Amino acid sequence: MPSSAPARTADKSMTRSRRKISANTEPPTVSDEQLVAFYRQMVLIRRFEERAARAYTEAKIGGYCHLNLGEEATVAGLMAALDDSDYVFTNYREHGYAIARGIGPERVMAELYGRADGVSRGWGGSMHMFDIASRFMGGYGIVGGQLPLATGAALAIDYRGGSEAVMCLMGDGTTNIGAFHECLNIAALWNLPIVYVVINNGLGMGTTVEQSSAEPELYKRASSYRMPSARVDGNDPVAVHEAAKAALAGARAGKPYLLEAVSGRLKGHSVVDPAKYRSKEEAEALKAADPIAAYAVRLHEQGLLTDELITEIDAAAAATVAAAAEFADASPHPEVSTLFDYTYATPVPNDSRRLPGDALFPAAPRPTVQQIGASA
Amino acid sequence: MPSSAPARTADKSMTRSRRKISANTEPPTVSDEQLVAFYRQMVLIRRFEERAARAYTEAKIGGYCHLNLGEEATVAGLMAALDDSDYVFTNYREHGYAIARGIGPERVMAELYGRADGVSRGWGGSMHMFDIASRFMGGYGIVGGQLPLATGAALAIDYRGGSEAVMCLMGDGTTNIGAFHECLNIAALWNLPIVYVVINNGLGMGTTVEQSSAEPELYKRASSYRMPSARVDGNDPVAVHEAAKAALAGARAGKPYLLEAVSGRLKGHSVVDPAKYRSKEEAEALKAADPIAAYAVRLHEQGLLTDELITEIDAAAAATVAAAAEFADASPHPEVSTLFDYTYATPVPNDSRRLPGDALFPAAPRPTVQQIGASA
Amino acid sequence: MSVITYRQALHDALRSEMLRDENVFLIGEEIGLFEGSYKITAGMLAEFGPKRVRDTPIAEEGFTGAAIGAAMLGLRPVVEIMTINFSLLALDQIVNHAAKIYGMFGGQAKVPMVIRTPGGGGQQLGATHSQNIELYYAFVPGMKVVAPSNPADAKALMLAAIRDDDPVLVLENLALYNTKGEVYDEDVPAEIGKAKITREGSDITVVAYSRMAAVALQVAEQLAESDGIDVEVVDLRSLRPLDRATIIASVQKTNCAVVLEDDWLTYGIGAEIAATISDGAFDWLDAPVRRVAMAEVPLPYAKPLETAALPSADDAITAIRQTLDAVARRR
Amino acid sequence: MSVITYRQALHDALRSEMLRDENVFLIGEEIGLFEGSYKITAGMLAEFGPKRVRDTPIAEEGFTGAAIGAAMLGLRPVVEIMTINFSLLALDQIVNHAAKIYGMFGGQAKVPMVIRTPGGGGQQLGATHSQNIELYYAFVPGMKVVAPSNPADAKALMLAAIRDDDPVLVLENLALYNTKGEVYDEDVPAEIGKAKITREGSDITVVAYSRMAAVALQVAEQLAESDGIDVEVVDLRSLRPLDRATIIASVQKTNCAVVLEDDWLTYGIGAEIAATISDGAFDWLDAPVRRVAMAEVPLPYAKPLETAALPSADDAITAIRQTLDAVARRR
Ligand SMILES: Cc1ncc(C[n+]2csc(CCOP(=O)(O)OP(=O)(O)O)c2C)c(N)n1
Ligand SMILES: Cc1ncc(C[n+]2csc(CCOP(=O)(O)OP(=O)(O)O)c2C)c(N)n1
Ligand SMILES: [Mg+2]
Ligand SMILES: [Mg+2]
Repeated sequence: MPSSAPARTADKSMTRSRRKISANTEPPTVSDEQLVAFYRQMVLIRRFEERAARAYTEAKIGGYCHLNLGEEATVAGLMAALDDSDYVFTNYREHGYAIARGIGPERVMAELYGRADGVSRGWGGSMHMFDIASRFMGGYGIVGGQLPLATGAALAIDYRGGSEAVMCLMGDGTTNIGAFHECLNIAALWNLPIVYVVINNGLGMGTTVEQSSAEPELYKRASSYRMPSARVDGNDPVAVHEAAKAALAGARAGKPYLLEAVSGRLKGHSVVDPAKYRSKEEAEALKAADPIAAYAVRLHEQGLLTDELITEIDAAAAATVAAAAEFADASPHPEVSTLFDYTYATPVPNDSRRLPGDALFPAAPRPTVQQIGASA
Repeated sequence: MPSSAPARTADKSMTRSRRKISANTEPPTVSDEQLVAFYRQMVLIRRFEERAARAYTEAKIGGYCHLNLGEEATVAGLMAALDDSDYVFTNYREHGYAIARGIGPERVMAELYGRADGVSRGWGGSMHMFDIASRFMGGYGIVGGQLPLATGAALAIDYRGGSEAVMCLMGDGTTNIGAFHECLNIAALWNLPIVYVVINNGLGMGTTVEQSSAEPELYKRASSYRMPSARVDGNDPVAVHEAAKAALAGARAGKPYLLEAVSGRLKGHSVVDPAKYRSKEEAEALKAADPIAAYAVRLHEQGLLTDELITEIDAAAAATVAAAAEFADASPHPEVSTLFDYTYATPVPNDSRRLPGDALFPAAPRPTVQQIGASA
Repeated sequence: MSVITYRQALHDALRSEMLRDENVFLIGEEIGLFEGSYKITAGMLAEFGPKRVRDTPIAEEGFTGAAIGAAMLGLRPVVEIMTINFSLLALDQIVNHAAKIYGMFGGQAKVPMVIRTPGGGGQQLGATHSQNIELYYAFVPGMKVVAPSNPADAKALMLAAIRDDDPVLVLENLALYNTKGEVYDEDVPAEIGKAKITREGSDITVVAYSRMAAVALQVAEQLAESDGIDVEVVDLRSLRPLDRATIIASVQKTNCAVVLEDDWLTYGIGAEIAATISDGAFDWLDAPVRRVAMAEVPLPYAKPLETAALPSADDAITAIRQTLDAVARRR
Repeated sequence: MSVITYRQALHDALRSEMLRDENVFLIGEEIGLFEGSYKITAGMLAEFGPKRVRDTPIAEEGFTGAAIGAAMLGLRPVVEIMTINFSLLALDQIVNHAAKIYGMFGGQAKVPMVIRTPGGGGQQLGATHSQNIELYYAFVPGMKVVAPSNPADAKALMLAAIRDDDPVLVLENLALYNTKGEVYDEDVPAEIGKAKITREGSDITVVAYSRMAAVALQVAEQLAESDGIDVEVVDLRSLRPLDRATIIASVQKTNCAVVLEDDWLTYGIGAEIAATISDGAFDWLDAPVRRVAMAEVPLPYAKPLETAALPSADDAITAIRQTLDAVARRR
């Protein structure tokens, strides 16, 4: 778990930039509708991920499957802060982000099922959701792999003088890989419109932030690039949303930003990980700090959430997820005949379309005696 | 050129560690002999590099050849701060360090000439000096390549509970590559006995520090790892020596350190680079700030250097370098018969010893009619 | 002899080398507290402690390079790279440093280290997590690369790799971890650089390594029963150095060959095997050397597509039968 | 047609594509103010400005990956990696990202980018700066790899690479930059995936690419004069896709072949060429396919050792003569 208590204010050492971009000290700018919408979003993601876990045990889903359980408030707050024209790059733990970005849950579930109607046509699976329409530029399975790509997307926006921004998500453990350093330096050096968001869930697989990062207050690493940064409570969708809005505003003005959102990972690293390395107490503490329960209480106190509404929202989420699973189950498997359709975008001669059992030279002809005579 | 004036004091933000390791505020601990020895060292390196440049134009030396011209004070100060049992890793700009570490100039020159008596037997050349006896663990040509290796050497020392330390040199441009981040994090996390030294000569080939590093005060990047650090005037051998001593003391106590030494690169990136990208003014300014001239004046004022002594030291250096060149010229070329001697340390069957013109199956026998009959 | 899994055999080899030589230590991501992504190092942290079972940050280049540096000072690190796909991030350290240091400095510094890493597709892990890129290491002078196909070799080759003074990449395989076989209880290191005839036969030579060498044996038994075809299986075991003599001797006996590999066909490991046979056994060969390999695509996630793209036992059988037909046509 | 250097041809192709399409931009280390380590981009910064000629920090993984991301948004970056040796630091971005993105996401995003980088030894740059590792890219589905051997191809293939919607690696060569040849003044892109018969001959086929394809032509002329041997030269030009048909057609005519390559022999590019010929032209081949390649060592700095380790025209001549002798023995 992160070393210091999450704060809603930006890093003190960043005053110059704070004046410019921090909205965190102003009164909440979020409407009541949005506050309830966050809750709906969070519940939907929770139910979706629970359903995905079940489908995995039913062998409907294969490969690796990483869930956003515990991260729902961060997902809702971040995605709501984006404009439609902005771009999102994530790691492999991205189902919730894809849904919150507006991709139909049924297409996300179909991708998990590896079906033709999946958001990546069944070619990507859990780790590789992509949807050009919503500018959701992909989940990536190589730790840190999305950082250079996202940085390059920001470079392209800057090259064209566009007003869009890029949001690049990563986990806490990812801040220790070389690409993190190379990319933040490049983004700061070139004033690129990008917000890097560290989803600090306290763990990279079984390794804590303290075991992996010599500076465990991860947002402070932005100082190596004179980049503004802040840490925010990832269990509070409003705080996340405001911090992200401020960060994006700065990014659009050519000031890339590093935002750290602190939340907890409720289950194992992936569906198959029992997380034995975690003590009973830790697990308990996490359950106690469940962002959805806490947020429900808060909205309740604010009079925005009634028991009826809670039931309604739960039922709606359950229905959506059930429909998504049905849709996925009904969707066809990709045709084997399409196996060679996506190796190259520009067709070229001599591209290999050989199946494993095929001979390289199928009907390798044999020379006639004449031929041999002629050539010898 | 670096953005802020070099300072002899450690970074203010590092007080916790300063109290422990900074010797910089105490009166100079350097003896008069040492002060003069620095000068001797600096002059020898200057003459050696000038001779190497000449030998290159005479085609006695091939490949790339990077010189320490302008860096002599840093070389002298750093190497004098090491114990014999310490380990040194450098980049490809290492002739001076090899000599200052105690390797005979004739063996360094012979390596440049690619001869059998070269410090790396002629296999390495200018970029790859190595001498196990003096624990000079190699010059490396891949930018940043030496950082993981040096970090691992420190890990080995720690593993064995030894009291040695590792000094890992790199250029300013090298602080932007991923390995820098991964290694400093690992060293700080594991409390390894290592001092990383950034030789800030203001340029990486033709690129200035400001063009390549979003935080141009490079020593400050240590804060991403809660690592103590400081910037020192690389033109002052005494300042470099004291800062290095302090850093090494901390490293031995398990506190890795980042030291930045600021000096200038008097010539091009390598012998063949005319450095057209540098203005006349810059070039002039560098000449004016020549560390050797300045240090000579200083010792003169302190009464440690007389004109006679200066002449004597110059003559001695010239003689040593001339002898080194003669030795190198007289040394034999490596025997072609040794080509396959250093591919593997542990011999194994079927290791390839084929020369380019050799057939893979030299006398590929042909089956007798019987054989074919038998097997068919 | 005991019957144990490939996983257990690797574990046992690591453990007894740790007990034998205190310079041997393990380093990598999640090998300690998490007990390894594939549990090869289960129990090691508890037994040997954090100094000898070193969990690292996610920094393949950094920790692999650190292992190289530690080896230069005489330690014998065994690096786990979680899967071979991630090794690309450490490739500069391995190819430009581990494999070069002994030669580049004229033989002054040895790099006695092992890199353990599994390859293998078929787990629906998608395009970036299912690759077989051992070629990247087998191609490099200064490296040694072994690829055990069974528990006995897994133990024997791991022992040899750890005791070798050069950088050795031990290619493991996700699909083999749970396979079982007889293994010596004693520590008997294998000889790096030697292939093995794992089944004698007279009709055709099948050359393979790692998972496909196991498939080759299964296919051989099947064809003996179904078609009465007597297949000789050459298990390469060592990709670098490559034991050409054993391969050629077999083909000079059978006069034809099929190569099975899990990587892509064009420029894959099998290309060298086929080229070697076609050269060294030129006058003995009665049909072209057939290669069975992966379809040349980024491996899709969807099961039907993944299955179609990966080489199977049936593909091997087809290739063997068609090759023997080709031989018959020419005799 | 004008006679210009290989360097100039590359420069001209880059410049006219920059003029033709504003989505094309250059990115890499020292390409602007320094005008490129090998001066291919000389004058570009002055003409096009820092936005389109982007100098980067020393961060191969970062800036190569950034180019991939920019390409995903429709730009057409041309990345210079100073030498192919340094590309290992960017390999994960190239192999696991650039080459995978189109397929892994079901064809939703294209990566129209070019990576320009020179290979080549013989400059006494030592073990880490003299490698020929184009294999690492030619092996990967999703990548396209071209390797021009002369100024005309350098221009034509660079034009084609920039206009292609897939990641294309253009293999340049240090030893070829100053070589001269006739080049079209107009922009005539070549077809990626096609080899070329650069010299017709009837006695033997020599297959090569990049620098060795130039050596092949020189050797062919020499042998025509000295021995009256009529060599046919196949210049691969494209390593991926590989034009097998052209190679096989030539060998079916000459009945024997020699492969020339600058990389290491075992598992090198030539292994696939030899395997391809031995398979596709099995019944036409009158002698084993001979490969001329680098000695399998970390390349030493000392000139005599370096020279001994690298393939030369004389080695090619030896291989050709000995192959024709082997043919004669068998006829
Ligand atoms: C380069 C690389 N190394 C290792 C892995 C294996 N791996 C997958 S996820 C993961 C942990 C990442 O932790 P973090 O960045 O905190 O993200 P989280 O999973 O907690 O969301 C690791 C080590 C990988 N996919 N890529
Ligand atoms: C990975 C890698 N990228 C690029 C190069 C080419 N190169 C050699 S030296 C150099 C500049 C290094 O600058 P700096 O770190 O400041 O060291 P300096 O040469 O100034 O001593 C570059 C880009 C290389 N050798 N390795
Ligand atoms: Mg995490
Ligand atoms: Mg510099």
